[in-house]
Amino acid sequence: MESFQEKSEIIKVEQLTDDVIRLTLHSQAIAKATLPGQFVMIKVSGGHDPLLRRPFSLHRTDGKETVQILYKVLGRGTKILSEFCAGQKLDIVGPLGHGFTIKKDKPTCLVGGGMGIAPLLFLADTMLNSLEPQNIIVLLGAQTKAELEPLAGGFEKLGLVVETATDDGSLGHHGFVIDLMDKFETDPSREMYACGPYPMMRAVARKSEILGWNCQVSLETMMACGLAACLGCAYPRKYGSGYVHVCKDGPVFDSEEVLWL
Amino acid sequence: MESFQEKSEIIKVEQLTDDVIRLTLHSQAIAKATLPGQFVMIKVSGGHDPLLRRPFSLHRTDGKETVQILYKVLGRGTKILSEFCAGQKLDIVGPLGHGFTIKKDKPTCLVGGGMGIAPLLFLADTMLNSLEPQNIIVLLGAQTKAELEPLAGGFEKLGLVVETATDDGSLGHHGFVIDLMDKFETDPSREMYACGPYPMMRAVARKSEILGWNCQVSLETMMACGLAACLGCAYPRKYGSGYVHVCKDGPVFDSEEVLWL
Amino acid sequence: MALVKPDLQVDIGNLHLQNPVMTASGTFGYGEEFASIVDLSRLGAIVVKGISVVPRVGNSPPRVAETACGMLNAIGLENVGVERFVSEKLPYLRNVNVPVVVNILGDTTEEYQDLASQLNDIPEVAAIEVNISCPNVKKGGVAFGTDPEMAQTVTRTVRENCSKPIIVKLSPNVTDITVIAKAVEDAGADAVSLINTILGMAINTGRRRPVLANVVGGLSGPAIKPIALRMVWQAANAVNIPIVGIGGICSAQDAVEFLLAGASAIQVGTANFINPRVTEEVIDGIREYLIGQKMESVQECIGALKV
Amino acid sequence: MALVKPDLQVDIGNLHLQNPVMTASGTFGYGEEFASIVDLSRLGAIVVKGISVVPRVGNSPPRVAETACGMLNAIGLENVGVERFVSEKLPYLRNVNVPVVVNILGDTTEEYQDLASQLNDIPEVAAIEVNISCPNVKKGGVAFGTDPEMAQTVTRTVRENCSKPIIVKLSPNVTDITVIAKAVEDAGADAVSLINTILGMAINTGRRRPVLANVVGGLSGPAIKPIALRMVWQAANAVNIPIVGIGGICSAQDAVEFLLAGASAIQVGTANFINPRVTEEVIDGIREYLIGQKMESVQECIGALKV
Ligand SMILES: Cc1cc2nc3c(=O)[nH]c(=O)nc-3n(C[C@H](O)[C@H](O)[C@H](O)COP(=O)(O)OP(=O)(O)OC[C@H]3O[C@@H](n4cnc5c(N)ncnc54)[C@H](O)[C@@H]3O)c2cc1C
Ligand SMILES: Cc1cc2nc3c(=O)[nH]c(=O)nc-3n(C[C@H](O)[C@H](O)[C@H](O)COP(=O)(O)OP(=O)(O)OC[C@H]3O[C@@H](n4cnc5c(N)ncnc54)[C@H](O)[C@@H]3O)c2cc1C
Ligand SMILES: Cc1cc2nc3c(=O)[nH]c(=O)nc-3n(C[C@H](O)[C@H](O)[C@H](O)COP(=O)(O)O)c2cc1C
Ligand SMILES: Cc1cc2nc3c(=O)[nH]c(=O)nc-3n(C[C@H](O)[C@H](O)[C@H](O)COP(=O)(O)O)c2cc1C
Ligand code: FES
Ligand code: FES
Repeated sequence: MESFQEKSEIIKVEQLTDDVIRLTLHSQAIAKATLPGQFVMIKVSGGHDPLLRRPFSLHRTDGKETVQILYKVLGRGTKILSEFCAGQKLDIVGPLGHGFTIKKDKPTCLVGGGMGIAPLLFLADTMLNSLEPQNIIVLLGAQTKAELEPLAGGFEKLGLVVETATDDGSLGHHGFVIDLMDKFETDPSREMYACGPYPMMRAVARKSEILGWNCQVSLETMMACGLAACLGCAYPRKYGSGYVHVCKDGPVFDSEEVLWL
Repeated sequence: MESFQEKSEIIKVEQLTDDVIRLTLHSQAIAKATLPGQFVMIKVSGGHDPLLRRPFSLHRTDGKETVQILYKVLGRGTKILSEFCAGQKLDIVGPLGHGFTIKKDKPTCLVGGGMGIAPLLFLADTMLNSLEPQNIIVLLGAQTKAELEPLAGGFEKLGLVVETATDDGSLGHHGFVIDLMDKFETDPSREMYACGPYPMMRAVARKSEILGWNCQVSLETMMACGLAACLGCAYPRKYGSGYVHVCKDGPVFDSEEVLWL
Repeated sequence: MALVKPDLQVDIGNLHLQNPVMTASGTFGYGEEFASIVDLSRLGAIVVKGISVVPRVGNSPPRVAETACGMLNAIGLENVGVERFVSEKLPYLRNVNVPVVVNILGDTTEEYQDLASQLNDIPEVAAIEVNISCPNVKKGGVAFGTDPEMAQTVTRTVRENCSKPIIVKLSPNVTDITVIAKAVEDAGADAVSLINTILGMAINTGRRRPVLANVVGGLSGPAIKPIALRMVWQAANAVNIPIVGIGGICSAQDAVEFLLAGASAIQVGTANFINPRVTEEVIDGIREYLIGQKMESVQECIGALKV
Repeated sequence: MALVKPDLQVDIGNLHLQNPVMTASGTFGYGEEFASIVDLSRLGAIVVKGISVVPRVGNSPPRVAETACGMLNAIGLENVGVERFVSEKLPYLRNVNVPVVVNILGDTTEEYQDLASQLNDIPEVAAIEVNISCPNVKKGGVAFGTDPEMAQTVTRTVRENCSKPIIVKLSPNVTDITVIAKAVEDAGADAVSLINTILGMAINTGRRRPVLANVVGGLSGPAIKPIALRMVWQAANAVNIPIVGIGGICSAQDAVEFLLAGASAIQVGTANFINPRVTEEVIDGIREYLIGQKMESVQECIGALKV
């Protein structure tokens, strides 16, 4: 797989909520090469503090010139990132990792929570090349309506039906996004795609296992390089001893491959 | 002497040349307390890299609300500083150090080179409280007209006569600012005030010594604290062993006090 | 006085502190330098710049250099000497209601002895911190602090000449910090403080010369925090006397890491240069941390790391 | 081939390099990982991830933590083992026209011996770098590299079983690096490389647990550069064999500092994670520096520090 290191110009900065930002970057090489579920590593500081790049999933791409990432301001690195303006350049490395495997003609369910929704839009968009919209179910959860609404909009624009859940009940189901899966229990087998907080993905993985459905999950770990060089991003395998490496073997894994802690 | 640590809002950023910037900061405590020749220490990075504050002389103050610094973008710290915009805040400590001693009623000559001109405007302004304009000679040097002109303007506005020298001859005398001192050799004793590159100050100090004039110079050293705590800013004394400390005993010294290397 | 919750008081041997935040020697002058910015009376203790028997002028400049998240210094132990310290610097501190810890240094055991006995008679001195990172001139310039026997000899000498609490400040430039910590514990130290600076170097490539006139200098600041924290944790597991954690502390969070690792108190050094107000912020932040963790006293936090 | 000026070639014992820039073990995978970003054939040499006799799965996560201008790692020497390394990883490197240095590690002297003799027969292996920072399981887990005698024994063992150039990679966690450097020189090392990571620690205050599952880890990155540079300078003044400088190198300027201090070559480690292109930038920058300083060859720069 080919990766690139580019100085990408920031085309657009969209502040979706107080702490959620969508960045559009000019990056031909990455736009052309990337697949859904892959990620980029971004250098946020000009100096050496913070030292490490920060990983972000690709949220969308036009396949030609631009890529988008969608992120939440959490700590020091994302805070610095949030201070960049359109016109400035970011040092980015990507596309990295092993993304989602699209199962042609198979009914599908996308489950996203919070910023885990980011890569699912790219996935849904790509899926529509080989799947009918009615075969794609999208279940999205977040803390509040303010956070969820702008994210859900992208899927609706693709002509997909979106079901939502919020922690505070301000949009859709009041509770966990996983609850929305209940009504599909009698459905024929679906391919599940989950990205979100760890407990959510574990719940989706368990439910899929019970139903006998296949489930792909996108994991996060601390990453130093993103290039399969440092071996820092280890996550325990389900079978045998040893670890998978999230930046290379993942971030997307078959939920059966990994140990749920 | 009282010093303060403040989060000062940037009121104005003026780009005087490609790499010379004048910053106006809101800083009541420092504006009220400062004397000509004193300096501030500014934290340029939000993180720990670069780690140390950077020292800058006070260029002007309204004595009530605002202070100005005038600086040149040299290395990493000043580069970061140059990216701040009006409205943002800077963590600044000051006023620091021992400034110029104004000798009432004594004919005076100010000699400034490059960014060394910065503190001389504040000095000239203050001097005018106790000295007639015709008793103040201002000699300024810089590399080019582009750099020197905006700096000289401030003195002219105070009603002072300014003589200039540039390295490339684009303004005033083609050569060193020290050459402008030649014609005063037959004058009665003047109090000299010099701030600029080390070789310039050494030349002014030597000439003053020959003429038997008193000379005050503003020295620069690497500074870690600016607070007389680290003892890093040592500079050799002329008499006896040991060192002066530029941040506390200076930055302004009697040229007879220190050893010229 | 009603007990304020959470309770921040700690004891370092017989040295009682209202809170665990001290200033590190050489980074806070003699206290007065920070008086207009910091409320000195809020500090746990002030550790003053290292004092020798006779005044020292220090090294030639340049004495400091900036490094990635750190700085090098080769001040060369410039100080006013014990006599002038007592006559010129202590009187100011007497009026600030805060314990004064005097950092001492010497080139020979005799110098440490001299300092210890002189300071033992001064009531304003709350405790002595023995800097053993200095070169032993009689042993060819090897630092006292890198040899367990020499460290022990210095400690014993100070102990025999001084009844005040003695904190021995350890050098990190050793293979095994626990060996030195145990050696000075056995020799009668009431506490150990660590770490002093780590030997480092920087080069000006254009001039092809060392940046520091002294060629090498001591590295301090946030860069060294992970090393300092590891050594504090190792020392805490090796000795029974209290530990004072030092090295790169810039925030309450940093300070709490040291407390959790087993330090009973901490010292803030280089951070005073970057954020003169830092010590007060650390005190406030430790209190907030304890409240957040529902701890009634800082004692609950000391050594509370779960491994 | 016409000699390109300035000449960047250096020799590390019998290991000839087109330029002094190598990648540090464990930070560049097995080379292939960087092939789409770096022109591998431009490198002085590639040092691969440390290899053991049998594969190792490594430590539990979290394995890495960010620190001020540095990072901690406790990968736990995860690697595919020497057999799979030779069958799966070397073939790719054979096609890249660049010397491959194999970093080896073991828990016993026998393991080092086994690795040395196995690799001695592999023509694609240009040199061996012996990582002696590993714990000696027979001596209670004390690192080989912190004891001069153990370091010597390992070096001698490798020397006796291998006719390729041997670079012994030193641990910085020692009181006096020159003692270890001399010990391995005496035992037949062709060169020494230094430094490996410095033992450090980080704590998650909210969870009151170490950030790394392994509790402690190795500190690397720009934070440690001043320490590494000092040790390289000390070692260069103590031994006669070539020195490979490592530690926090992020730019050509950093690399030149090590060359001036006496290193004949350098390795770029953590910086590969931050700026994958860094090695090529360092090569270009060294050339520019030499031109700027009017030096015809990098040899003029090595050890040219004026003190
Ligand atoms: C493959 C992958 C894809 C991701 N995609 C997205 C995305 O599309 N949108 C989004 O908002 N976030 C995404 N994240 C999470 C994002 O990387 C972190 O939020 C970000 O690194 C936090 O940096 P910080 O400096 O602001 O926070 P810090 O203050 O450094 O830490 C805050 C939290 O982020 C974690 N973190 C910090 N650095 C890293 C790192 N290098 N790798 C992994 N975790 C880290 C810390 O462990 C901590 O829990 C992704 C993470 C991974 C591994
Ligand atoms: C008392 C005093 C007053 C000053 N007033 C002014 C002024 O009014 N206008 C102006 O443009 N400059 C002034 N300077 C110089 C200014 O401090 C440096 O230009 C600035 O610190 C460079 O920072 P940098 O990070 O951009 O450069 P760096 O890349 O860090 O270094 C560039 C050069 O600046 C020197 N330098 C870096 N840090 C310091 C420091 N903490 N103290 C002293 N020198 C340093 C370095 O030795 C080097 O030669 C003053 C310096 C002192 C000591
Ligand atoms: C400029 C400077 C001067 C110092 N002087 C002394 C000293 O006189 N005695 C001493 O024991 N330690 C001295 N130290 C070491 C500090 O007290 C402290 O141990 C070290 O800097 C590590 O802490 P820090 O990273 O918080 O600065 C000095 C440190 C610096 C930076
Ligand atoms: C993630 C990681 C893995 C490493 N693995 C090895 C290794 O297997 N063998 C070894 O000798 N050194 C290993 N090192 C040490 C580096 O090769 C190098 O000596 C050290 O990181 C200092 O250089 P730096 O600051 O440029 O990274 C590793 C370092 C890191 C950061
Ligand atoms: S992040 Fe470095 S190997 Fe995965
Ligand atoms: S800069 Fe610290 S004492 Fe002067």
